[in-house]
Amino acid sequence: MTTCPECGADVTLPDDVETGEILDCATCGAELEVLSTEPVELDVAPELEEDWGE
Amino acid sequence: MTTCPECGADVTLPDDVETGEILDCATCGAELEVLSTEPVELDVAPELEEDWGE
Amino acid sequence: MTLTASVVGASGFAGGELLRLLAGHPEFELAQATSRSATRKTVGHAHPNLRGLDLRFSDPADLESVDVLFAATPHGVSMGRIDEFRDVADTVVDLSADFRLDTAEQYDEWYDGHERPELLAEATYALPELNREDLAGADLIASGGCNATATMLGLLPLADADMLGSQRPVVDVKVGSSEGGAGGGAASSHAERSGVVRPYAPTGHRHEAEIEQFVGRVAFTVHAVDMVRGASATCHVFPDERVTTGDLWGAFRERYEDEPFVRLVSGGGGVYRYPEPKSVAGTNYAEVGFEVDPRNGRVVVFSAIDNVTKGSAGQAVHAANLALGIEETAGLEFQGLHPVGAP
Amino acid sequence: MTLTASVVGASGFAGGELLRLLAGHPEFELAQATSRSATRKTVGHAHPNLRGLDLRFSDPADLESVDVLFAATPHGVSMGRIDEFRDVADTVVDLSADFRLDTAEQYDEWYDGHERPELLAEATYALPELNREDLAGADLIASGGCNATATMLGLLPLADADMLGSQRPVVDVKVGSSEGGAGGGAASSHAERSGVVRPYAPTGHRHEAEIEQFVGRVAFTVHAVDMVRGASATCHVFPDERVTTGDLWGAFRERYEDEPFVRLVSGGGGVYRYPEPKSVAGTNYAEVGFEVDPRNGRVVVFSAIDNVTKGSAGQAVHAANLALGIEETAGLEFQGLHPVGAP
Amino acid sequence: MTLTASVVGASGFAGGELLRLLAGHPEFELAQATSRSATRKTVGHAHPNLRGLDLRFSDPADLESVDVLFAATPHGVSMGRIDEFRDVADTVVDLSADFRLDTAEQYDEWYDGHERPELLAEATYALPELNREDLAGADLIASGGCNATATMLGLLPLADADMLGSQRPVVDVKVGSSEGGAGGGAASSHAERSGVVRPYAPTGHRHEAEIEQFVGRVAFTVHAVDMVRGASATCHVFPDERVTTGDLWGAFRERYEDEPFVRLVSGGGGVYRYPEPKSVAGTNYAEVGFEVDPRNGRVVVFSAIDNVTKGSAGQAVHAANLALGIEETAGLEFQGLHPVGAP
Amino acid sequence: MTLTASVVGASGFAGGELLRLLAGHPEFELAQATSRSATRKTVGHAHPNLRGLDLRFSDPADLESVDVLFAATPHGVSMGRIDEFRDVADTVVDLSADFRLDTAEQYDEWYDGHERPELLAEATYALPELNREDLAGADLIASGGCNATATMLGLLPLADADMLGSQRPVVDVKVGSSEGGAGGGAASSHAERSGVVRPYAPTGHRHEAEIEQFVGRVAFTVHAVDMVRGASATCHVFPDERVTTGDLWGAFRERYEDEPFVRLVSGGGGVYRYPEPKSVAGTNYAEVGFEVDPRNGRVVVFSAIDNVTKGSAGQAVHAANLALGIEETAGLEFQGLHPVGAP
Ligand SMILES: NC(=O)c1ccc[n+]([C@@H]2O[C@H](COP(=O)([O-])OP(=O)(O)OC[C@H]3O[C@@H](n4cnc5c(N)ncnc54)[C@H](OP(=O)(O)O)[C@@H]3O)[C@@H](O)[C@H]2O)c1
Ligand SMILES: NC(=O)c1ccc[n+]([C@@H]2O[C@H](COP(=O)([O-])OP(=O)(O)OC[C@H]3O[C@@H](n4cnc5c(N)ncnc54)[C@H](OP(=O)(O)O)[C@@H]3O)[C@@H](O)[C@H]2O)c1
Ligand SMILES: NC(=O)c1ccc[n+]([C@@H]2O[C@H](COP(=O)([O-])OP(=O)(O)OC[C@H]3O[C@@H](n4cnc5c(N)ncnc54)[C@H](OP(=O)(O)O)[C@@H]3O)[C@@H](O)[C@H]2O)c1
Ligand SMILES: NC(=O)c1ccc[n+]([C@@H]2O[C@H](COP(=O)([O-])OP(=O)(O)OC[C@H]3O[C@@H](n4cnc5c(N)ncnc54)[C@H](OP(=O)(O)O)[C@@H]3O)[C@@H](O)[C@H]2O)c1
Ligand SMILES: [Zn+2]
Ligand SMILES: [Zn+2]
Repeated sequence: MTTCPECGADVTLPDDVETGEILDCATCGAELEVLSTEPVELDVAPELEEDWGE
Repeated sequence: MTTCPECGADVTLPDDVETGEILDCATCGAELEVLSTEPVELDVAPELEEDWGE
Repeated sequence: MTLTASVVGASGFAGGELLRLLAGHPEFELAQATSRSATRKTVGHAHPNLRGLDLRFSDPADLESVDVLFAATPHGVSMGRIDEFRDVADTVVDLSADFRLDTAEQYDEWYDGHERPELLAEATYALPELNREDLAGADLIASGGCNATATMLGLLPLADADMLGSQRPVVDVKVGSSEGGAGGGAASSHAERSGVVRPYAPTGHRHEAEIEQFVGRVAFTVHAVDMVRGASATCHVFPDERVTTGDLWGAFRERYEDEPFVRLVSGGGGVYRYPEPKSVAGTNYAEVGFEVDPRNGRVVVFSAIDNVTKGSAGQAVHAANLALGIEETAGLEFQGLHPVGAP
Repeated sequence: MTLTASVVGASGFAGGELLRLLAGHPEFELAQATSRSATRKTVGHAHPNLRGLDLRFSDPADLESVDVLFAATPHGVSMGRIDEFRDVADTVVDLSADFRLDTAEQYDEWYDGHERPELLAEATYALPELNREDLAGADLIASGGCNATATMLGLLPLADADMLGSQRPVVDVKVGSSEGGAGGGAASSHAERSGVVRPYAPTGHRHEAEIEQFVGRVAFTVHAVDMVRGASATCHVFPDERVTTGDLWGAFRERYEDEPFVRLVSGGGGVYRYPEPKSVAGTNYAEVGFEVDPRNGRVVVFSAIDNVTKGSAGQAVHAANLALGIEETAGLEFQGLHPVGAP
Repeated sequence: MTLTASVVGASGFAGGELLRLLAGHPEFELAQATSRSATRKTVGHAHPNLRGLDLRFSDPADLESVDVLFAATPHGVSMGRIDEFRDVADTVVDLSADFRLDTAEQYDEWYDGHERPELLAEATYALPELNREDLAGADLIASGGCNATATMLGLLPLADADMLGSQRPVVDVKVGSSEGGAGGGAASSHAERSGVVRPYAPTGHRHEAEIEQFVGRVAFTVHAVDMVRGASATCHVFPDERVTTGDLWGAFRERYEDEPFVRLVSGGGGVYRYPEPKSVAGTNYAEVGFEVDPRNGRVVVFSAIDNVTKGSAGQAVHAANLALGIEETAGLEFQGLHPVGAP
Repeated sequence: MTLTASVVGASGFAGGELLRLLAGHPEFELAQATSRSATRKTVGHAHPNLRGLDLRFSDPADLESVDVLFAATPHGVSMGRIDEFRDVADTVVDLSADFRLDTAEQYDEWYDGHERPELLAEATYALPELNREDLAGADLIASGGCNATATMLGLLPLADADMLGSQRPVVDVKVGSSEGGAGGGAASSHAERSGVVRPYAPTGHRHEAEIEQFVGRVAFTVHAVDMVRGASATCHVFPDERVTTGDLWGAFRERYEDEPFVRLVSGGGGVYRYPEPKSVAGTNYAEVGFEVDPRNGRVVVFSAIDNVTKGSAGQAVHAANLALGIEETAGLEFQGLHPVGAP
């Protein structure tokens, strides 16, 4: 259990979380990059500009 | 102008039609293979099983 | 040639469509549009697409002389006022069921007693693809029913080619909410009517009478589905002898090759492989197509129209064009839209 | 008793519904939910209704031991991994078509060659209303197809009562877009798929195989209509002898009186007189009803389900309940919504 | 503990939802469901999802004693019968606007003259996320308005954090057709109401009164869009000082972290990035989220609920749970569906 | 006069609409319709409404000389091929954003770097109601964006009359799925996209750039709702001084009295009292209306168009008519449909 750097909510992580992995926050949906695993440090991953079309 | 082997309708062809090319019939939508160009001979192309999902 | 035309029942769905078509018609000039509930209001009040039209509803009691009168009233109204209608107009096109059947017996069986049975023989049924030749000069025209139109357009080629079989065809129809007219009611409220597949006439739909009169008996069921415009008939036919796709193309092309408003659509690739109401929404076109089911000795015919246009107002204008010697397609050239949602 | 359960194919529509049902089930505890494309993402990422669930998708290659494994993958996947599935779970419920048919010949005729034909005889087809008695203790369960479910629920009472007739019934089905799965594609884009009545399987739909296996041959056609959840089957049946409404009520009550998930709906007043998909949307209920058409010697049977629940995930949970001796209705009590639009 | 509960106005949309929720509630037992127009009919006649309920509508004049009475009648009805309601029930939960405002002046300004102004101070407004603490033991409860609920859930965190700004927020609301109730009428017929983006209350919507009472003035506009259930409020707020996404997460988590029925949804990937009515359809959940617009010094807050559940019947049951010391979430656990069309 | 015209990007939504309009246009003759993905297929393959057109898609690399070339490709394509386009055609009308902005800086800010910045000054933006006078003789025309069109049509009369106020207007837009183009993807699948009120561009929508260029800054938010065609802009404006309904009628009539494609719709009775996208679906008309909110010192302006017609292809044809000295309304007279569902 760690805290989302975007929204501050608790983030449940898989047991075998790996450095470099991208995980989403269940609250804010942010893509979080795992910077280190012991202790777990997360940062918001750079967003892929996903076009919803216009 | 030639006749669609599937439905019998007239099929308008591009001027530069080539042997082996696949063209659709405007009436029945069938994919038609150009067997030869002078004179133009068409045959129904084997249908690609396109899944609409089930 | 410019002919004057009036519409009785112009605040309704079929009547509004008549206004739209007549206003854009090269040979007609709109005279009156009647409504009892909206007398003196602009037609744009009821039909927002016609805000540009400088016309107000008049009282149906005050009809002026015109060349053609279209009546788009519920069944039972025209038969009661038919003499008056014929007095004011040389040509009367009625969109209701009042003059569609041949005999008073038929009418009694399916509807509720005819006031002017002697006119049934005089009136000309109008489905141009069925009986174009009867329409020239006709002066009392009974425009066909929407579901009957969809069904007959699907079955006529098979009837001609003697492929209908001895087993009664099953016709399973899906229709939009505009078939119910502008009236409304609990079952047609948006909340109740959205998203339905609702058996709406499980058996005994009155259009069976017309279909029987011209093509023969069918086992008929109508469902309401979530669209506003559109009627789609799926005809499950069991020919007595095996037929091939080639036979069917022959039969359908024979019947429809020269028809300006029928498009054969059957198979092929892409998204739109068979007839669909939305491909013809807003138009006077019908799409007709089929598939052979050798495993079950069956031919499935699909037929799709816009009930408000090809199924009523468009068909009525088409019939008037033919009756009056106007170019058949005049005023009916709109090709429809793509993409389009649930028109 | 708490049993652990995992879902393979959990990012899909049927898989997501399994997650929803299992998460609310009193006897099951969710272990894994697999997805290849969304591994490690929260299940709420794919299924917004499950944002409250503290669960991430795992890789389908990393299955842990559980009591029950549900597979909601496209056909062909389960047969390839079935040994592994049975290794990790005592009970496997497969939602695909892989184990529904009795013989490799049938599978070859309708699908594309079976990798494990010897398991076909071992697997138990699951439509509880058809064969509840076979399910207790079953450990390889093939949950029925959605359109087959709707159709068979309509026809079974007639089959029992020997009223199906010698003429092949016509089954005209209307389905929502969720039947196509979460994949998408041009034909299922909102702009192209909205408002359709689209012949989607004019003939040759694969569910004919299941129906034939259990009820007999039918002439089958499937249309896409504008809803997301829902399958509605209209069965046009021609009994050899005249049947009355009373006979039919007898047959349908006989078959379904004690069925917890079948509701007979036929006639009466108000808006909802016959079965409709939206009346059962989100639920494991089926509505079944009928009408006699004496004029055409026909019985029309209507059957409506939610394809994602009763037609797949709900049915699978129902089967698991029965297989494992859990209260049959456990986890499946949701009654549905009114009003509801186009669920 | 089992408490008896009755619903006045049970044939309507909010009333039917109350029946659904109370029938599935672990602590309540349904006593009466009233309807004038459908007295003695089964509740399934009006609400097809409740066909399984063995209950008939009774006359609203014949109320029996119960623990809780829910009134889901149009505004003006409850105030006229409130003494009778309180005679038969210790706790009365009114879903109409009759007791929502603090003073007769407010009521006069927005509605049409209050018959029992002295009760306004006595009644407890119920939006648990706003004033949970007032609800324990309350015996005359005024359940909040649907659009007010959506709006206030969006604005409360900003109000708390003093970020509403001195410029009046603009609240642009989109609602489904069930907000209009079961009555119907021309504008709500399927043909006219489908596919709309229709300005339905351009200005002067009565829910402004509630919002003003609790949060302050807003410039409010409501549009009808094509769904049946759902209300979505987009609040355009101009804080006096620049705020960051982090500030907002702080404010929203502060307010809603422990709320069982509020889900924060803001950004991220996939299809469902912001609050949407269809993600919460059929549930008592609200989704709330936001985005900062630095270019325009603006915060955009999105809030989505199901108007029939969280916006009326669910909220009323939630309030009753709190008033009576029942587990807050009892009977309200349904999580919603995915996929789901236009519920 | 008959002019030849070709369409690049003709398999897309805007391109298909161009084909429809040009095919029905009295002064244009269609030469080529390009598509890379459907080269050599009939245009009816992609656009079922155009099955009657005897035309096949050609490769966009093989452009023949024509009088006018319309480019309906995604942004970034035209700028790369603009010299070639201008070589083959005297007049080029581009529907993308490539030439809409005045400077490379603006383009860089909102898009991704311009390849031919020197052409920005040369190109003429086209929203005839904004700058009709610039269009005569223009040979490189940048047709306006759909949401920008809806918004500017709503705000221009207020800008003229100096009523926009010093507080930034809030523009809350609702759009149909055709705005996303024919491409598709998970978020635009029918199951996910049906029934939504989805924040689609909460902030930072690129059309803000155009609006700012011509009218000034606005706080802009776009929602996806359940329709295919249509864009509706609700503009919440706070004039610095109190304005009356009379002032507004003055301002709107002043600006639009002579506009052939703008209809003022505001108040009145019946179902259609304010602008609605479905009233103008399939047409080149815009409906514009307003309401004063004295309580909040606000004017609410509603503006509704069909994004595929008035918002792109129709506007492009309109501009071409003006550029070439053709009757302004030629080819654009279609009045729309009533009733109509969710076009
Ligand atoms: N909708 C379809 O798809 C369709 C298809 C084929 C044929 N039709 C036929 O077309 C006719 C009209 O159908 P609809 O759907 O347009 O119905 P509708 O929307 O209900 O319109 C009926 C119209 O008739 C008027 N009217 C009713 N009673 C009248 C009376 N006694 N005297 C004069 N006017 C009267 C009504 O206006 P006021 O009350 O304002 O006078 C209204 O304008 C029907 O016969 C129907 O069977 C309809
Ligand atoms: N939808 C219905 O109405 C319905 C009704 C009855 C039965 N069914 C049956 O249920 C099954 C699933 O249908 P659906 O509609 O839910 O389809 P879907 O939405 O396309 O879902 C398929 C799921 O399977 C996963 N998957 C695909 N290939 C896989 C593979 N090789 N290995 C592991 N996982 C794989 C996909 O996720 P990833 O790609 O992320 O792994 C996805 O989660 C099908 O067999 C279908 O016939 C569906
Ligand atoms: N729909 C919503 O989204 C929503 C949201 C929040 C609050 N509300 C409030 O909830 C209340 C009900 O709304 P609704 O949408 O459910 O309306 P509805 O569908 O029109 O239902 C109203 C109900 O009240 C009954 N009724 C009407 N007049 C009555 C009277 N004089 N005495 C006794 N019963 C009467 C009606 O049944 P009979 O005619 O059969 O007796 C019907 O059952 C309203 O006050 C509304 O403001 C609704
Ligand atoms: N949809 C609207 O409401 C709307 C409104 C205003 C403006 N617009 C603008 O109109 C343009 C088209 O939009 P749309 O919605 O019609 O998009 P669309 O449906 O995706 O169509 C794009 C078309 O461009 C073609 N195309 C794509 N890349 C190309 C390339 N590199 N070279 C040549 N052709 C290419 C595509 O066909 P092939 O892949 O087959 O070649 C297709 O025909 C866009 O710039 C859009 O911003 C659209
Ligand atoms: Zn977070
Ligand atoms: Zn052909």
